[in-house]
Amino acid sequence: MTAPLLSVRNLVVEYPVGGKTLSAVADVSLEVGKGETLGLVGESGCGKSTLGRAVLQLRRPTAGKVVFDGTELTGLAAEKMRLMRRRLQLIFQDPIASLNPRRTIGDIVAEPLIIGGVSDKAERDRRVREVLTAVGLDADLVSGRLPHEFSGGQCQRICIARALILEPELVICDEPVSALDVSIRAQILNLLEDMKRRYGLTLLFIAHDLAVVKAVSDRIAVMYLGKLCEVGPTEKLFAQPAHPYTALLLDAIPVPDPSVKPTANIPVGEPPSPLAPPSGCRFRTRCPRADAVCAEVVPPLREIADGQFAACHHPLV
Amino acid sequence: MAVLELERDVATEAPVRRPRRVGMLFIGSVAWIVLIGLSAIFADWLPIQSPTDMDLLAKRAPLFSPGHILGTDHLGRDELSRLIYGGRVSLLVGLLAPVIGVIIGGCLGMVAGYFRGRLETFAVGGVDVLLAFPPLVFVLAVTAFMGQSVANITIVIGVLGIPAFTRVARAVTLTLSEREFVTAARALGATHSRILMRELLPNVALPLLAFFLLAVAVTIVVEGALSFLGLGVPPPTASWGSMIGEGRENLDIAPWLAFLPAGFMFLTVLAFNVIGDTLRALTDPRPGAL
Amino acid sequence: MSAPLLSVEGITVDLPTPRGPLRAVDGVDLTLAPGSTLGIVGESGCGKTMLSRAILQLLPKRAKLGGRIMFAGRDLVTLQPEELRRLRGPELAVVFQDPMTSLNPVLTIGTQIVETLQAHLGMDTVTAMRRGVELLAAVGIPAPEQRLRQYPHQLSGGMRQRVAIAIALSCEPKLLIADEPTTALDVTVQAQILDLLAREQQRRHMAMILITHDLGVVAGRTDEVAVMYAGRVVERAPTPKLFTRMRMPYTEALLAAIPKLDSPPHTPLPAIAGRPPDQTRPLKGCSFEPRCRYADDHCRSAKPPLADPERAGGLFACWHPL
Amino acid sequence: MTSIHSRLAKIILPVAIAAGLSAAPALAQKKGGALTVGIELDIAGFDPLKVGVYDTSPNIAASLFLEQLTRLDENGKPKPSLALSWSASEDYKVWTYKLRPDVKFSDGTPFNAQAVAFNFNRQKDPKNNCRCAFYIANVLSVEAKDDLTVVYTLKDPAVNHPALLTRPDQNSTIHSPTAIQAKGDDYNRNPVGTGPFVIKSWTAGDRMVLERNPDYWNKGKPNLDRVILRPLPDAQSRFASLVSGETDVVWADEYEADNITRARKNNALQVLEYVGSGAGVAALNTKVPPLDDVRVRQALVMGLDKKKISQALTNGLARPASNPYGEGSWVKCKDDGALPTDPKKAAELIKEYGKPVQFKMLFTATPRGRATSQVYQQLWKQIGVDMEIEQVDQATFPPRAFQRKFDIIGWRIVDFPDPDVQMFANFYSKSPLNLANYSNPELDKLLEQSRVTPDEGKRTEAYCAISRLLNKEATWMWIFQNTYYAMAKAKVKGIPKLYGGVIDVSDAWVE
Amino acid sequence: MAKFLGRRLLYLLPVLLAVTLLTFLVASLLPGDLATTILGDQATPEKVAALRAEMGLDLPIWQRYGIWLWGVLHGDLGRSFRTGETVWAAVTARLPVSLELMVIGVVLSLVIAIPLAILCAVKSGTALDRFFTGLAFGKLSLPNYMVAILLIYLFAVELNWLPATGWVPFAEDPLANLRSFILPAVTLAFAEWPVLMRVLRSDMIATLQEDYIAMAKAKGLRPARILLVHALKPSSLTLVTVAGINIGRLIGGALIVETIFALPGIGRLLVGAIYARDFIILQGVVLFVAAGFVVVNFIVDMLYAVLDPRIRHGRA
Repeated sequence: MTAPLLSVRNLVVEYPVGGKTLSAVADVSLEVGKGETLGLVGESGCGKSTLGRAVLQLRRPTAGKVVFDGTELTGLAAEKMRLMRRRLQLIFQDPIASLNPRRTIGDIVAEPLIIGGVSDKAERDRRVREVLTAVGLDADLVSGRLPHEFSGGQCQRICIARALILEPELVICDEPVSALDVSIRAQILNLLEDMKRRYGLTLLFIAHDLAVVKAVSDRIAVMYLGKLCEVGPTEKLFAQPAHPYTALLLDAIPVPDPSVKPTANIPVGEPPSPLAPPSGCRFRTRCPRADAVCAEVVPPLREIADGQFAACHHPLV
Repeated sequence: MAVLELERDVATEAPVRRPRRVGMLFIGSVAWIVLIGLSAIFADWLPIQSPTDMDLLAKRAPLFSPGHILGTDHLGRDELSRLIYGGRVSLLVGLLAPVIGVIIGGCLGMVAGYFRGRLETFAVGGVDVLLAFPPLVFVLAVTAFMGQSVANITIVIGVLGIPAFTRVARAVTLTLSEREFVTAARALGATHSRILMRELLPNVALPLLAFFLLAVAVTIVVEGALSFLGLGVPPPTASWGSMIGEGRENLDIAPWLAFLPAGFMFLTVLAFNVIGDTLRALTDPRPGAL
Repeated sequence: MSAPLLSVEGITVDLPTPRGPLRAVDGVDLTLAPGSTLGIVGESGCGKTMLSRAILQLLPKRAKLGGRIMFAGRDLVTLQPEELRRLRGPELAVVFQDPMTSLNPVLTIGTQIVETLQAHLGMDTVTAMRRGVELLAAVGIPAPEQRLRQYPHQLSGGMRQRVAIAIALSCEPKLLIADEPTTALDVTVQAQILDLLAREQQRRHMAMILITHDLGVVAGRTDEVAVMYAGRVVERAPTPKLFTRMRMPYTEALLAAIPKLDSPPHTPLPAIAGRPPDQTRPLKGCSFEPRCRYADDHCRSAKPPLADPERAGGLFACWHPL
Repeated sequence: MTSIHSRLAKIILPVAIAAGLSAAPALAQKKGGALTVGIELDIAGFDPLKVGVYDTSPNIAASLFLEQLTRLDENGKPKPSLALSWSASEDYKVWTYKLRPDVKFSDGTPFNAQAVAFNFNRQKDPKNNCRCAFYIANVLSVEAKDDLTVVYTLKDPAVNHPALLTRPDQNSTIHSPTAIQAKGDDYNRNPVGTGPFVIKSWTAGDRMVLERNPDYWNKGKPNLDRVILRPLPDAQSRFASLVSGETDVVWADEYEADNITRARKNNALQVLEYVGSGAGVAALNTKVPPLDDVRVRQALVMGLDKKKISQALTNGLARPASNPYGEGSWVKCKDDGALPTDPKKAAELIKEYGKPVQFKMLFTATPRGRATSQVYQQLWKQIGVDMEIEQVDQATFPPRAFQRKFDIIGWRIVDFPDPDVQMFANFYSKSPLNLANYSNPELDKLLEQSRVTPDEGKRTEAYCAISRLLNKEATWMWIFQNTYYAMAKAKVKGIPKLYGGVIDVSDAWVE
Repeated sequence: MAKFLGRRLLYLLPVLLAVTLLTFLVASLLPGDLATTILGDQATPEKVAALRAEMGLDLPIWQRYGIWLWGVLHGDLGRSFRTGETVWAAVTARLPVSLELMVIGVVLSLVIAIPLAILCAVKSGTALDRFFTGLAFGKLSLPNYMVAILLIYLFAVELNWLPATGWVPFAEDPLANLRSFILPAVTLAFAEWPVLMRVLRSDMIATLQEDYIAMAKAKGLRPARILLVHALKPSSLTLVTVAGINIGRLIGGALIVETIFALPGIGRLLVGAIYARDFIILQGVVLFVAAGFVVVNFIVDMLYAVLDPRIRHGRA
């Protein structure tokens, strides 16, 4: 494997909530290779979005390192970080909320260029047109309008255009399709794949839907309550999940086939509050295989099979 | 593949902008404001009597008196003329004083709501101090120290309005700052000032404007209340507020002296708010507004 | 077949918008037998929620409703407010999409359960409290006595939805409308809630309408499925039948657009091009026509009726069924 | 609302008043009952060291529970009160008063000559820095000859000294020495006197309740059991309170012309009116241009049509003044030298002056000041004079006057039993109150002469000469004569003349 | 809770310090001072200087503030040089009047505003709604002093139902006391209700669109319960804020109402102190008023917690 474009080491992100400290990301290490798509999966509140934002230094990590293309982003001076941002981009879950309702699409998409110091108006217009066309929008029809005149899918295209106009290297997609309808979702996923090829992007793809993640990712990392459970190549992880949580996630997906009766193997209970995570293995409260060890020892992430890592005392393989 | 299909999608189904209907109320309001505004601006050229010339023997002439269509006030001055000239002052104070509040309070509130932390504590504390400070002491001190003039009164009322504007701006900014488009701008590497000016300001502006229109009404009335305490616009300048104040003493003999300016004020304030509401609805990005 | 519990006849819902009236529901007919389950599937804006609100008589104030909704022999559309109020709860109940917003944030769980029991069953507070504890326990909430004193925000999303279900079930309704009951929940919790609903439905012999955008949700848990598109029901069939033999191109495309777990990564998804039509400007022909790969001139000029030309027990609205 | 004028009354020597004990006709005076009086302002207190001077509101209160050595009778002449008799030395510089025996303050302290001397010395003591001392500057000492004899020694002669002691003001009212010493700072709001009433309770800003003094020396008096004084600052609600029956008597002035007219028409109400001496005036600062030119000053006087002003501001109720004495004064001049009202002539004078005439006139920031100022401005505008209105708050007004920081300022010559004090204070060149900044040896000589002459005829001549001189030089403008009003229910009887605007209800009764 | 109280207290002190210091600074801008006012026409420069020295007015402003603060910290608010009254006595005599006026006025305005707001919210967009919102506007252009005079003419002079000015101490006659507060309180309520109604109406309209209201309807609850229990409570946060600010403002006295109705309240004391340049009283009143304001703010915060359990549980 080539040197990773992004490497996250022992990242910890904490913030105060009502006098207590919530550790949203608790000691997570990850690597994303150049040109790779890493899928990051987990239920709401597992810290996956926080992780994405911490990588971009939108939320300063409490501890740990984020190294992007050899530069350590944590602790980078604000001005330097600002310049670095054109190489890192972010796409949000709610496309409508991530567009300023009072600015025109042309304005919004050109914004990164203005911030990036492209002062030539004609040049900006040209690039806006180019990128809008690339995401499947007609620049002439779109530029002068306000976001509310567009549907969610179209807004997400605009967001993608905005993220891509500076031709970044790494794009963090934070649940980019979970707010979209099924028919639109497929369009956007296809578009992302398309764009990835066209612009040679590296993606960190964050989602809660395993099926969606599977469709686009080379490797997948599963998070639970701020910790990584399992990391591995997509096919391998799906074929043979090592962590019981991964297995439960797979089982829980409703299958559009009436002949497949909903499994009896439904995970018990709900994720505990991240404010008071269980001791030892954080998943143990819902794990069918949990025993005394799990309550005491935090399982380290270890290689189960080639390229497949799991943090479990009793892995399934 | 997907690209081609989408071009067709947008081309055929591009949203259509339709002019939204505006009611008679709106048209009437615009007409009233234009009328009042123009007559205030061109008062000097209008064929009306001087607002200060007194007919001391014909004071409190009733409505439709010969030569005084709206009668005369308690010193025999032409009421119509005073209403027009008074409108000039009232509109001037009523519009300019909230401008001070909007600018200072708006900036303070936005900065506080966006940066949070100690800055916010400071701004909120400052606002509380200003709110807890008896306004009358301030008004008296300023007018006694700097003299009583339309400009000073505008400044005083304006400064007293800062806390309210700060609160509104801060509250709106607080919720907006959590929105993803602000995070998006940060992720793009936009500077704080750029985020404040380009992302937040356009969105804070409308709620502030709505509040501004309310403040116009309040200001016109407050100026009148200051006249009650002898701290309003200096004589012989007329303002609607001071006219109501002067009319108050004649309420049982010549009630129209108080009710005419009050009526003018009411219509103006109402018109401003109708216009404000309509404009807000027309420019609201949410579909289904109005 | 026994007399239907609910029969919806030619329902239309028009919403006023600045762009003109929007026909959210366009001539929908449905019937539902006591104890059976109907799944309504569709994407956002297809009118499924408006349809459910129409049945519940909870439409926005300015919405215009047409048609008849016969429920247990009464027309809900013409019912007096007080009669309707008595009906809601003991006969007709609902579970909304987001339990965070459908539970009142400033009232305790206990208040919200007890008030329903008191309003309809005339229980005194003590009895109602006891019944509340039973209900909470029945929907799988641990330590129900304590929960009664808690506020919605103190519970997790799944627990909140369980509370909402407990409230809906409290007066033993004949019909439960579950409007996207799991959309706001995590996958692992979603399965639990769906199972809970299915279990309670069977145990109480209650009819249920399960509204969702996810074909996977209705697949194993409904007797019949209606697929909606642009305000109309475009296909309706018994569940097994629908999944084995889809006739409407939209249904098929919808199913195909879902990423499959068994296909390898980076497989391009068969997406449905375009987006749903603007319902303020009704199309003359089939509303799926602009996005349909089988469409021809006939589809553009004539609206296909929802019918069962093959007499095979499945209704669909298409000129060119698969 | 406070007017310039009523405010000024507080600053300048307060107006004299006396209760007409014998004024009441021998008719049956009904005993008992209560009376509520609506006064204009809240009362700060009664300790001269604290409040400096009393204005009309404390004067009204003081007339109920404090007494002076003398008081005024029906004809405006001094008559005995705490003093029984008096005599003067030949040069009118030493006055000896014999006091009434067996009088006690309401705290039990005996009233005697020592008490009078104590009150005086306390005010006179330079260490006390009392503003009240100004008004007794002419008195060198007050000595107790024996228990019931006090001797006043004066710097300059005063032919009418007993009249100067008639007012229920800060200088002439006699307070209980023991109470003053015992209460210290608290005395101001817990005063003790010898009067017919005693203070029962006093809520600042709301009401002062006085009840009859059971040990009052004048047995059988007072008629009323109880008097309640209520400060009602708003003129409209003050009148409303009278109409609706919450008050029985209210203070008023000519600016309430509408209300006075209405009260006159109302059979259930009566209007008490008293035309006193003195006048509402304005001082022209003769040291600043353009007012240093006599033509300009004359023009200003002639341009001001007082009848019109009276019509505009008071429905014609206010009486134009042409000299500082007024109808209520014993000074009556055949020729006071008044300049005619002649706007045409005035305009010519202004033209003659050549330069533009611009100046500021100082008014208080009150609705009344507002109305008045605009009328002056308008009238002067018609003769080509540009007067700018400057409104200042009531606390800024007097310092501006005393520091001579004004061009023209509104003022008042207060109603006083003898003109001397006011005349000397306002017009004598070395007086600190010479607001016009005008000095003329001839005027000074006339003033000095008038104060040492016992003969009233001769004094009248001197005063009329003064009036002619002042009118010719136009250093002051006389606007309206002092006229005082009170409105009361018709059944309230026994209120004497409103000397100095003081409503004295100490001997009143309700039919 | 104790921590919350402590934090609030820590916030209170700087605000009070700032307000009182500001008063010192602003008051020092006023032309004229107590010395010239007391000395009046004999205010020669020497005498003024002597009196100023005696009263400590010649010290630099910081020092004066320090002395005042030191006194306050030792429980000594000072004594008016003019009337000899202690600040404590002066303020405590007036405060109950202002407070009673404020409480009755605010309660009355809420009594008017809340039902109207609910009515307008339920009927939003209808003629009824427009009528009352228009009425609220109309009130905005009718100043307090006019309302007061009109009320007096109508109820005191014409109908003679209520006293125009006859304030009676509560201890003396509670019923008469209440009667004397009716007109002033109505005047105040008249000024306050439009604002309160507007605020509650718009919040209520938003709340009525919430899912939990639909849920409450779907549960078959009675409309009254839905409006009063389910909708009113969560809609009242802004109302509480605005009412709080208004109350805070009114602690400083409703000067115009107090003047017209001759109520011996804080507002008149304050103005009297300013006009007389009686800064010791002024400082004392400002201290009380500011403290009152902060306390009201504090109560508003507590009310938030009562109204919204999410705030109570620290997850705002």
